[in-house]
Amino acid sequence: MSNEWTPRIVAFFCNWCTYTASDLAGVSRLKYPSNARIIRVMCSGRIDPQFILEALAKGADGVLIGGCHPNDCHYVEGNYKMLRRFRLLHRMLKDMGIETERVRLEWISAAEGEKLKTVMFDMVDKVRKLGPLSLPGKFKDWDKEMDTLEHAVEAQQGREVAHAH
Amino acid sequence: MKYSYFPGCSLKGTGRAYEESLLPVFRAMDIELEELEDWNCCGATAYMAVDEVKACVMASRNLAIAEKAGHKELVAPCNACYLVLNKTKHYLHESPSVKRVIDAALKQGNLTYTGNVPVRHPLDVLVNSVGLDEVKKRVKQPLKGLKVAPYYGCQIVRPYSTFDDQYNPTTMDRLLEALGATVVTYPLKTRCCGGSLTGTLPEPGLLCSYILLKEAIKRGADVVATICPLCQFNLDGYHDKIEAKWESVRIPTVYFSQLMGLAFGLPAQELGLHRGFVPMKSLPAQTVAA
Amino acid sequence: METKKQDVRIGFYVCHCGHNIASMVDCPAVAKYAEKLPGVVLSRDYKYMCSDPGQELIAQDIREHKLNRVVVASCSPLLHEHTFRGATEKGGLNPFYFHMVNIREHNSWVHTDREEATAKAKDLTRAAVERVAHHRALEVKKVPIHPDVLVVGGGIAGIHAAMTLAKAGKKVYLVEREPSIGGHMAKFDKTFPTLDCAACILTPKMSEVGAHKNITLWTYSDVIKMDGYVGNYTVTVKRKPRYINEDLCTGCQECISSCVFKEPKFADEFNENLGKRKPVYIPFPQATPQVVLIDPDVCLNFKRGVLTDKCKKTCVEACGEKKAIDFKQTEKLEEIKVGTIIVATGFKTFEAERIPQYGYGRYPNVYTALEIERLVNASGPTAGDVVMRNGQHPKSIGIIHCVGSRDKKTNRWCSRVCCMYSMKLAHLLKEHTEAEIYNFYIDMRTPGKGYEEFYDKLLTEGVHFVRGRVGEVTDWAFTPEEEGKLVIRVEDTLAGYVRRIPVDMVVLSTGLEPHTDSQDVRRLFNMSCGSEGFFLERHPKLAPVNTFTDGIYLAGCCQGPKDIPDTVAQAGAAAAEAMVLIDKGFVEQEPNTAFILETECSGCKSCIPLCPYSAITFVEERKTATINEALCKGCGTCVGACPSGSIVQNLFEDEEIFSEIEGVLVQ
Amino acid sequence: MPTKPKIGIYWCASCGGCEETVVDLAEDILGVVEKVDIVFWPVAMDFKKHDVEALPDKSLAATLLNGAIRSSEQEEMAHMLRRKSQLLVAYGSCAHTGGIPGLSNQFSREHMLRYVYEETPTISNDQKIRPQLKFQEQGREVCLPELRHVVRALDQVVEVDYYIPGCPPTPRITQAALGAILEGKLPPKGSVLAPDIALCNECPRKDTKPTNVAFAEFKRPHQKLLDPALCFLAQGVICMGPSTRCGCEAQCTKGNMPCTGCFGGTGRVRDQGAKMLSSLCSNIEPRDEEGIDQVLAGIPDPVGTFYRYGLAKSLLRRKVDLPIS
Repeated sequence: MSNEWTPRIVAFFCNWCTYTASDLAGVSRLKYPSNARIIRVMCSGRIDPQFILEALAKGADGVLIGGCHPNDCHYVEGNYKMLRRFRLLHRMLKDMGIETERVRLEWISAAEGEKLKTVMFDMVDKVRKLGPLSLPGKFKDWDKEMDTLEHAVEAQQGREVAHAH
Repeated sequence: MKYSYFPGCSLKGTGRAYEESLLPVFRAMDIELEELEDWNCCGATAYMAVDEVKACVMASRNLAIAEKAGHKELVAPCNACYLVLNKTKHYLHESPSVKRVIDAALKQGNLTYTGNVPVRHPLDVLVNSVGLDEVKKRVKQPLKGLKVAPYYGCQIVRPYSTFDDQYNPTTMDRLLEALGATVVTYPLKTRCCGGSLTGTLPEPGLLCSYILLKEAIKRGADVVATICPLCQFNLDGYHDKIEAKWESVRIPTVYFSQLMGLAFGLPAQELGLHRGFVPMKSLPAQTVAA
Repeated sequence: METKKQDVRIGFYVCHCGHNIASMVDCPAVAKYAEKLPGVVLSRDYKYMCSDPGQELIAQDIREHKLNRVVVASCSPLLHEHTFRGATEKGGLNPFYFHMVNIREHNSWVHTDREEATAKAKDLTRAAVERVAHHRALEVKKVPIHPDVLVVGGGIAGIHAAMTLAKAGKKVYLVEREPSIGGHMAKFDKTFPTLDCAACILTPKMSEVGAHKNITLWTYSDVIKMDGYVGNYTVTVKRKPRYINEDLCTGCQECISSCVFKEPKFADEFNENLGKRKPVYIPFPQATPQVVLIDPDVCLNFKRGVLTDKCKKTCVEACGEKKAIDFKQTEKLEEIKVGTIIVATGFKTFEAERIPQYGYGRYPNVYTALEIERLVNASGPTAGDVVMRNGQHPKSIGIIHCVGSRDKKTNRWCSRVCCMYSMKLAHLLKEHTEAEIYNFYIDMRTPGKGYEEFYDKLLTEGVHFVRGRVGEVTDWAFTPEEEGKLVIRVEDTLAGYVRRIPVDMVVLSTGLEPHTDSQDVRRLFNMSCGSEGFFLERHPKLAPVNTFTDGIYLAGCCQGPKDIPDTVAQAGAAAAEAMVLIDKGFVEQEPNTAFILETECSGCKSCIPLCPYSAITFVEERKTATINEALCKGCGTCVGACPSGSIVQNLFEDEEIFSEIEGVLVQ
Repeated sequence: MPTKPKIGIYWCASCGGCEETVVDLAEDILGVVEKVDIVFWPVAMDFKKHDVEALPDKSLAATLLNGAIRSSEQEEMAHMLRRKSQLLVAYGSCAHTGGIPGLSNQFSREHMLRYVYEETPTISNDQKIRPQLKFQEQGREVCLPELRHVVRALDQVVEVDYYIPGCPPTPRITQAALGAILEGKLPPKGSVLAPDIALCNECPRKDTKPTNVAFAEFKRPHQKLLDPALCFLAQGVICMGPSTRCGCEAQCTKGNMPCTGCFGGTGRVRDQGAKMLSSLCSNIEPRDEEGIDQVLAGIPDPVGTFYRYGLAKSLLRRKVDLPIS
């Protein structure tokens, strides 16, 4: 493992299709990059946009959401609900300066181990090209502007005191 | 409708009759064929056998000038040209290493190719883009009673089958039926005509032609219809040799465009029909009557 | 009992799975890493966690080290979550204080860099440790199992499954799309390798099904809807009108002989359209039920399927007092309640026309194997006389294997039965015709009891075997011997040259495919399909008849091509799986249901339309929403959408998932 | 005579509405004044910063600080008041979650300054003069506070004990909060002093919301004649009520305007906007991307819609690609 930066991806996979597809990829010994950390939910409909934002805020460079194909949801239509949220979230993320390629929704059925592999490669590739998102680092950088205050307060207090006399 | 037209060497030489019939037929169909300016050899046969990449370079120049001239689609009537041009497109798309060589070569001539010009066979254009209804509208002398063996040759379906079934193409069958002809069952429709072997290794080469002709006759065909100048040349040009070796299988082999011309009522002389070694006997009575 | 976070005592175990995990993940390093994570009081790596000693280790540690949380990093939870929950429970803890980390399927098996894989295992471990601290004790809900079973498909698989269940005293609904049960097997003449007559072994089973008091047999019927969940499915079955009252018909077939059509005139589907039938017919002599049906598309009393009542109705006359014929019959919907379902919908054979170079449909004497089954059958359209469409008897026959199998252009899979049935047909054709018989094969595949011996036997019977993929079947002759014959062109890969073999008759050994409507059936029963379209079993080895939906099982070729012995074995297995549930009486449901925090719910009703199971309702008295736990299936969609965070999903609580997110990211 | 507890009231980046609320206590303010000494309230009383600085640390029983933290001066005052107060209360949306000023976290500081001092249509500033941090005149140096790049809620700068939400908070919750402070009957530290239930709970339109809402289009309030009694969501108008804490007595919806979310999310959510987005989108009618996008086109500014008061405290805080120098 080199010290070179490599994207960190959080993946939310539905239990019935995409999580199972990842199991299938494993059983089939397909090889794909190790960047994604998979979190299992029962249905893509469970995926709260808060989870996606939280993942980004906590340091993910990309978020991959996997659900059943349209019409194939184990729970009838949870995937449609995710799709609807995703469409607006995507737009909102763009407004917030986050490249849309970082957050991706894919329909991967339980039989599509190969597709999972392809998506993993592609996602890692695309996010790698975008570079780190690194929000925790950004938050830290933003807050650096507050570090100077103490110094400034002291200096100003000195002046005020002098002025008062 | 307007297409760019890549005749290739055969249509200016041994396959003149193909061009002589194709152009008036397209005119009759109200489709303009504009000959590609400054076209060069497509890269087929000898080139392809010696150096495939260089052959592709030659083909790509034609594609590039077609693109530069702003043409939307390129019509290549010769099966060999059709295949080489399509194969080159395929390589440009699939093989980065071939693409690099081609790009470098095109650059020498201030040309580029982006892959935007589809290469079409006139048969495909007539049946799939123009449509058989349009063809039928122009039939003045239906080829009633004429029994035709539809022969497609190999290059139109192998290795790529772009617009028809690889093993049992039917586009020409449907076209001929639209002209009023009777299409005989001819399962040899994509079998080898002998290709260049007729010139280099005549024994197996001529055998191929002989089988095709013999079967056409056996199946009651009056004429073999072809879409490729080399096929036409092989099937029409070696009757003496075939007869010496096996038996006489003198049956005319004509281009599908010539049959179209006849059905459209165009004069036989203007369709290059006089050029065949085995002349096409007059059409069945009711057709000729006109 | 809630555990305060500071009181959390986690036991962590990382499994080597022999070399499966250990070869790519440094398990001791992961265990060492976990030791330092908050709340972890014990961390071990072990060769096989799922083994008995592995499980015992967990139980013992819980007792000795007062653990109150357990995390195991091993394979997929879909495989062993249940096992480790059991071990956790055995140690005296609530099983839901367990969480599992998938470092095999999602890690060691799919990655190639040991360092990266180990780092990933550590991240996932950290997440699980953080998550498990939030876990709560949950109670498994026991849902009673309705004891009745639905079997869909009346081929040999469905028949065997239904009979097994019925004999065990279970009530079974057997639904078949065609007018009779029997499926493909009923069309076969003999079965390989024993060559016993298919009808002789199948038809007694069919009549047993028809007569069994525990089996409700609905033929000519389709399942059109399924609702509910394991143990409690509500199924709607559409019974198509056969214009015969099944209860009144005695199967005397007087109506058939007295039909205004004196001679059979219409293509007979059962005989692969090689024979003819009348508008009123019984599919085949041993059909079960022994009830005729009327084809409204050709019956004179209908016009294009619509009743005109213009026929003389000699059939009604013949039926007489029985009054079994009812031209006004309409389709009927039946709603049934069952606890478990066995899907045995079978296969369809590959359409030979899709390979035009073999000439099926162009050359009359090219046949499919199934047509030959009917031709050699004594009760077939020619009474077993192998006479070709040109009226002649074949003197030479070519059998082409792998038609629509093992072919990138059509289907890539091996259909498993074609080698054997091709040889069976070779034998039967030889027996019936004395013709020269050629088999054209890619490889001979004869793995099965007595199968290789059957091949050996065929080799001694003078049947020719040519190894090579046939290029073309054509009718053009090159030599006088070929005149008037079908010529098979093939590269004989053993002899090393291209051969032309003239024959009178060609048999195409077509492969097995999923039904054209398998996608609809899949959706109907909430199953998955593999990429080739056959229904997907839950695990290829360990759960071969289970699906991803509890209480729904697979049997026969709908799961993949297989021969009759395998089909029957699988049907028995599916019946046994269903009986496990029925005899247990209840099913333990994963307690991942959602519930509303009713004092926090504002009653905004946003969640109500989201539930596909109508589990959420609005309580007027309280003005809040409520979730009916029995109806909730645990998808969590309402939880993800609750605008005020007032719905909680057990096992997938917001805090659990947030801690998992933080866990995988924050080192 | 026992001394009355000392109270401070201060404003940072705010509009002044919160101060108004204190005044809106009307006669009740006398009751407050009876029980406390207001020792610092720049808007109403003439105490200076150094008066407070002169007091010992923790000598104020409580300070109600309203407004977001946008400048070095506000930051400094927040620190000072934190030091001097036993309880620091974030008062109003801006101090609580960043409020309307927080929306400027979508733009860079340079962008803001350029817009305000150069590009605003009503401004005339040909020399493009901008305020200077330091200015020398007659030998004296005048300093201006520095504008920060990032707008912050109070608790992103100093520790906060309690939050009183609202833009502005209502007199009633203000009074209740003051009462609780004075009586020492306070919930756990960090609590928001308003009920932890969403607004629908107290909205008079609650009963008119159907249980089968499916959005086929979204309309903004000015695009529609609003029904005075029907649930806004049932009218296809976005109302943040379902994701917004109640306690405001539903003043907006009673005034025929939908809730815009000023009380912030409930205690159970981390990101009010994301939650509202999730709820609304889940209930959109179409299933295909094109149809979905068509409906969502009715929400032209999702950030402004879902994070009108809460951007600074949202999970992303700020448009992530903005510079900080």
